[in-house]
Amino acid sequence: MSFFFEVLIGGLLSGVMYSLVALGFVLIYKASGVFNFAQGSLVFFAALTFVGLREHGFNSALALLATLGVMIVLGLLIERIVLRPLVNQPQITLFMATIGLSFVIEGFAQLLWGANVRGLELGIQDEPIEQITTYTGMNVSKFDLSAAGIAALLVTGLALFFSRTRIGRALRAVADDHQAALAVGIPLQQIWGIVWAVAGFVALVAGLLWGARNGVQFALTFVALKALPVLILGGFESIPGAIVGGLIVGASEKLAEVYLGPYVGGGIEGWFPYVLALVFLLFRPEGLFGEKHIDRV
Amino acid sequence: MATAARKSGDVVLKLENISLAFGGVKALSDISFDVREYEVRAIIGPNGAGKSSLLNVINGVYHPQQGTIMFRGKQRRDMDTHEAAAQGIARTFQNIALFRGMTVLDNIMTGRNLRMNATFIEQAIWVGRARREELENRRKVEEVIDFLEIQHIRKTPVGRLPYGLQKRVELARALAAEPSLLLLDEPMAGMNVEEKQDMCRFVLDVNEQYGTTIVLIEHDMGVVMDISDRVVVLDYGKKIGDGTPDNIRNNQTVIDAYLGVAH
Amino acid sequence: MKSVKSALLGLALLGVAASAHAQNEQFIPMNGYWVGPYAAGGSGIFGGFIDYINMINARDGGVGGVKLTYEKCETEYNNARGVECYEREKKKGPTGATVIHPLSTGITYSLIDKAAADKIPIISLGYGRTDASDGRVFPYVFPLITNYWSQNTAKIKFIGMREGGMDKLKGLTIVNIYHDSAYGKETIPILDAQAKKYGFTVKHIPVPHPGNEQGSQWLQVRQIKPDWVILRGWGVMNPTALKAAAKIGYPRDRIIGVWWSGAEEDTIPAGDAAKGYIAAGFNVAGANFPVIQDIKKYVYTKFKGEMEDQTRIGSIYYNRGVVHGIVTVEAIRKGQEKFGKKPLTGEQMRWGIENLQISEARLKELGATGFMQPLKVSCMDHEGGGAVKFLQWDGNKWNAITDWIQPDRELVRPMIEQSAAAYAKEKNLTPRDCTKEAPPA
Amino acid sequence: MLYREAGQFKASYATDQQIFPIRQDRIAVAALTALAFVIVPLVADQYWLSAILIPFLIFALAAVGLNILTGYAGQLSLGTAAFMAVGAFGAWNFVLRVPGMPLLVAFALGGICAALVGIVFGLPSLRIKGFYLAVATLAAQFFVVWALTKFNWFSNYSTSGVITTQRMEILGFAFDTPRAKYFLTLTVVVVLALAAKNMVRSSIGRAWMAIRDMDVAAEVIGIPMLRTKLLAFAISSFYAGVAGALYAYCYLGTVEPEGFNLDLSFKILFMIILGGVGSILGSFLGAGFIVLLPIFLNTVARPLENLLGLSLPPGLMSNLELIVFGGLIIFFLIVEPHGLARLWQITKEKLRLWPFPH
Repeated sequence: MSFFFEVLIGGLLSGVMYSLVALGFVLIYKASGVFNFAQGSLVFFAALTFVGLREHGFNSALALLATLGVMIVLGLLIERIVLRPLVNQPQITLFMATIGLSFVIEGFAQLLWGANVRGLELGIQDEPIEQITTYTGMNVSKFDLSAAGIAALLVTGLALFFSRTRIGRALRAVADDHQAALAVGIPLQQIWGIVWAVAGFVALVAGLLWGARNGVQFALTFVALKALPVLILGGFESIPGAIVGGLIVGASEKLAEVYLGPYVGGGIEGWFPYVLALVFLLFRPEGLFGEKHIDRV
Repeated sequence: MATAARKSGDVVLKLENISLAFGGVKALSDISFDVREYEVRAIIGPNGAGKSSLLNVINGVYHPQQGTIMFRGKQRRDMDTHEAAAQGIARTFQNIALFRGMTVLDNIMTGRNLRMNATFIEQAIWVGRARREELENRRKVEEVIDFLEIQHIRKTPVGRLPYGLQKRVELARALAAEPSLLLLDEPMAGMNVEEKQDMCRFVLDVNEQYGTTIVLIEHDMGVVMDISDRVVVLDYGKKIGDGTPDNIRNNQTVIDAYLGVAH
Repeated sequence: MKSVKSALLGLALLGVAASAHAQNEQFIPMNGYWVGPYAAGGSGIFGGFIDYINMINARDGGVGGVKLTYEKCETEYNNARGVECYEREKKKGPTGATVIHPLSTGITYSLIDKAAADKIPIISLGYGRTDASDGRVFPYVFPLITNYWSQNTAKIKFIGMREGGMDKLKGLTIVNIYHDSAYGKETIPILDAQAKKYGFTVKHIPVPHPGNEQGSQWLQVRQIKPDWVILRGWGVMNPTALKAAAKIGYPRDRIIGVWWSGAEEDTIPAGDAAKGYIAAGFNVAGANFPVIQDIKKYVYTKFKGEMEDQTRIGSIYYNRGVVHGIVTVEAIRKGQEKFGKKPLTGEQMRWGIENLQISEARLKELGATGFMQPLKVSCMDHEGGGAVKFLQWDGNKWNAITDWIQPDRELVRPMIEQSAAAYAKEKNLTPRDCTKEAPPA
Repeated sequence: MLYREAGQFKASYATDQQIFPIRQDRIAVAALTALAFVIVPLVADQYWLSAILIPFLIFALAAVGLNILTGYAGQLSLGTAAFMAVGAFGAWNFVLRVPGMPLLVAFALGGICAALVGIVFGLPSLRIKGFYLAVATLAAQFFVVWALTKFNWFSNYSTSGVITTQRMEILGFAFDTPRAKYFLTLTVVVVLALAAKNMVRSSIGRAWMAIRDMDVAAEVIGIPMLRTKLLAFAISSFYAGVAGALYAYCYLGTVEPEGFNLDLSFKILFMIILGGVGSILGSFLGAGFIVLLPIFLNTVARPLENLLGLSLPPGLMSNLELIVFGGLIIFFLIVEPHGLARLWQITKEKLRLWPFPH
């Protein structure tokens, strides 16, 4: 039984890592209806820039600040150069544009920093916490717990940002109804720029944590694929959905792999979350926290 | 108009005690009314009275929680869109529901889809039945196009048409199905006087030439009183009046409701 | 007709036509990958390869007076693009492309038929089709030096050595953590055969691509408590595995990786978690070999090096690229012995590779003693070596901890021949009779 | 003045409903077909045939398939490569396991296997729309590749899971040269593309577009939602499946499940977005663009690199290629979101008037 809980807890903690990536998607989709496939590339770019700057003699704090600046500028640029000219185009066109964007970012990142694979030490060891192991026999990683803490901080921060700041409130208004927001004089493009910058920041946090976990390398872009089932489960527009969806995906895929996998030859983690999400959608097409849309005719 | 002189037949559609709610919001409560063959039946009422919902119940887009629908002798809990179409119910929508990516001709041709039985394989090879059906139905569609006088825009994508013409194309699509019961949801909304006159003429022509029963939602009282045989009045999802135009004109509840809403 | 065609081609090929080829050149396409998830491996290996070629040109004026030329083509590790690159490059140079290194198992598979038809030999160093080691069925494919099955038997030997004898393997449990793909699955049958032979238990645990999340797999390992773990990873899967092993407290010096799991790129991202980890290799790391020094001297001092980041010179991947260079150049030398000092054709090159012998003495001349193993290729045996060295990561670099360990040929060879025979039957090929092949000149 | 339909009066509905109603179009299509069947095989060398034209045709076919589903029926799918994989492995197994199986029948059966898988993964489309559906189709993408890798039966127990296609023979004629393979591919693609064109101008095509443009209205007209959507999934997957079989047999010769990855699905989606959503012609234009662009960039980049000397960092050109590729996609989307087919249509409309301004 303790093994079951170990798998469950490990899964939940992995799920937090998925949620971190999913958050970036949600922010942008909520504000501008763009399904931003380049989020994975942004994660990669952020982590690579951070370690690249450190290699060039920046200390961690400075590198963090500088990377944050770069991500914000990048976010603003994307909004200005790619998305603004495409405003009012069908969603699929915007989606395609973000795939094109991911190529540009990936090429640019490697052009700038080279194809080297790098390590990233955040000073938190990815090792079991001994006390927990001795008392319960379960392994819980310090790193995973810290990541969960950071995710919690981030979500709280975002919640405060949305509810307490003027920009945040404007943003919510935009998310609810573009036209109405425009009508009451909220500058849409400015808001979109801010959202992209915030998404850049979220990408940086995800990039640092994932980079510390797997190394800073091109494969960081693949974390986006882990975030997609989270999005279906949680709904594209819901921040709590991203968190809860992440937890569900993380826990269920681990449990499935450990308990179901052996019967079918294993390796089912790759598709299991998608099938789970699919089945879930059959019962609730708008996701966990998504809003139900009634077709009016 | 000599509506009284026109023959109105047996009851073809009968709604009894229909109630419909979305979540907690009641859209229709306990509505009963009937439609006779060959008549023009109008539904009126202020905005949000549940008129469109009623049409949606009739052709199966919405499924009422209570009540029964009798159509052509068959009683049922609710309608199914496909069945409704197969039974000869066609309709137009308040906010034009044309297929914007398609041409006028293709839009109207979809109205005849139920009458085309060739399998997709025959259609892919474009032989025999598929080809014959395309031609036969095209002929029918051209009749409708002639009837509604929209020959000149046949090959135009509907998205490029002005509002009035779009409404007409939507009517054409409904007519192409050769319906026995036609549901029109504000066919004249947003039109200028001239366009309205045209539309009135088309509706009456349909009714007279093809013997099509018509259920119509309209805001323009003049039009309603002019062309309909009987009128149902809804307010806040309830039926507050039912009768001939003259009856309705003198119905105090209706007058109150209208005046109350208007001001 | 001809002019229409050349006009069409000219339009696309732009400058290529303009650069006329001098006649005394031999062309080697460099179809690799410098972008994408595997760019670190691609850029390292082709970096070493190209540097070696340039060094030979600069130091010796080519091979036997024939200058070696090359052109890069980006395959993105993608089969379709790999085929396009091959088709594009195969006619270049006075004798066409003379040998091809696809550096991708998938692309290798896609090229086997085409290359045989075009008479261009394929060298797949440490990847590709294992059963192509049977040269009778695959005359144009050379999985030189070692293949996956050979290295796997060497790994079991190594475990036996560590346990104090092959008889001690009995009763052990070994977990095989593999990339869930064609590449990853390839060693399952040989491991099963060995488990039967030596009496150990083997459990196969797949990791779905890309492998950036392995919590559940390593929890399974924790539950199984194996004596050894064999890691058959690729790309990001490797550091993630090491991190996950650290997370469950599994000792890293009991994890043995394949050579695609044993480069700096696989350990550095894992940080401290990689310390003690062991991997098989067919070349070693280090820049102190004379051959590497020559590259620095003749190439880098003239600012012509391929590596932007010169610290990577002497890394596992870079040195593997140099091995690519050495076998290619030595095969050209061999071919020239028979066909004269002129640009070889693909067919002649094939003969050169098939009769390639690199002795210990020759390695010394090349400045590569201990850098790689001696090689003896033949019509029967397109592998030519088979041994691996085990390397251990000390937190900073890879150190060799064993000498060359030979594979279990009695086990591997019949499996190769069986698999090759099945392929020949499926494709309706008649295997060559090796006794009738021309002997080495 | 050259491209004019003035003076071409349609005396009957039959002539008006021809596949290409304008005479110049008919001539152009006939000329193009003749060019593809006669001139190209004479002129093109092996490189053009086997590295460009064959993959172009195969990808175009897959794009036509995806366009039926996404462009006409409006169901966004990110799993095209999976259906190609099913087609490739299906056809291979039919040839392997059924003695005397004719090649073309095997291709068709491979396509039908893909269609069946497509129906299964199309079922959720009844409840799920838009991006939710798109992400859901990823389930097909990952599941199919997993299943083909996992169950060795599909690759006849080859240790690596890679399959090598059998010798191709139709009625005793061996298709083993690039030219012969080109003919085979071209024939299959032309026939299926014409069939697709016929379908989209028939009632089934109108039903698809109706569902795409306004599903409620379509239902009210009596278009059966379930059948129409599933038929779109089935036919689309059939096309992808046949394309997959051709990809294995006529192009690569050897395939592995991982070759049919998400990247390939995206690539085909790119083709229809850039070529034109809801246009058969656009599928071909898009396929040509996506196949040729990287090759063009590469062929331009490499000599440039040699010209500039080796002082450039080695990855530079590869990375620049990637940036330019992505950049051009964004550029095209911004300039013409409706794709190359729309650009072509606009050109035609201009040509109709040319040389007069109005």
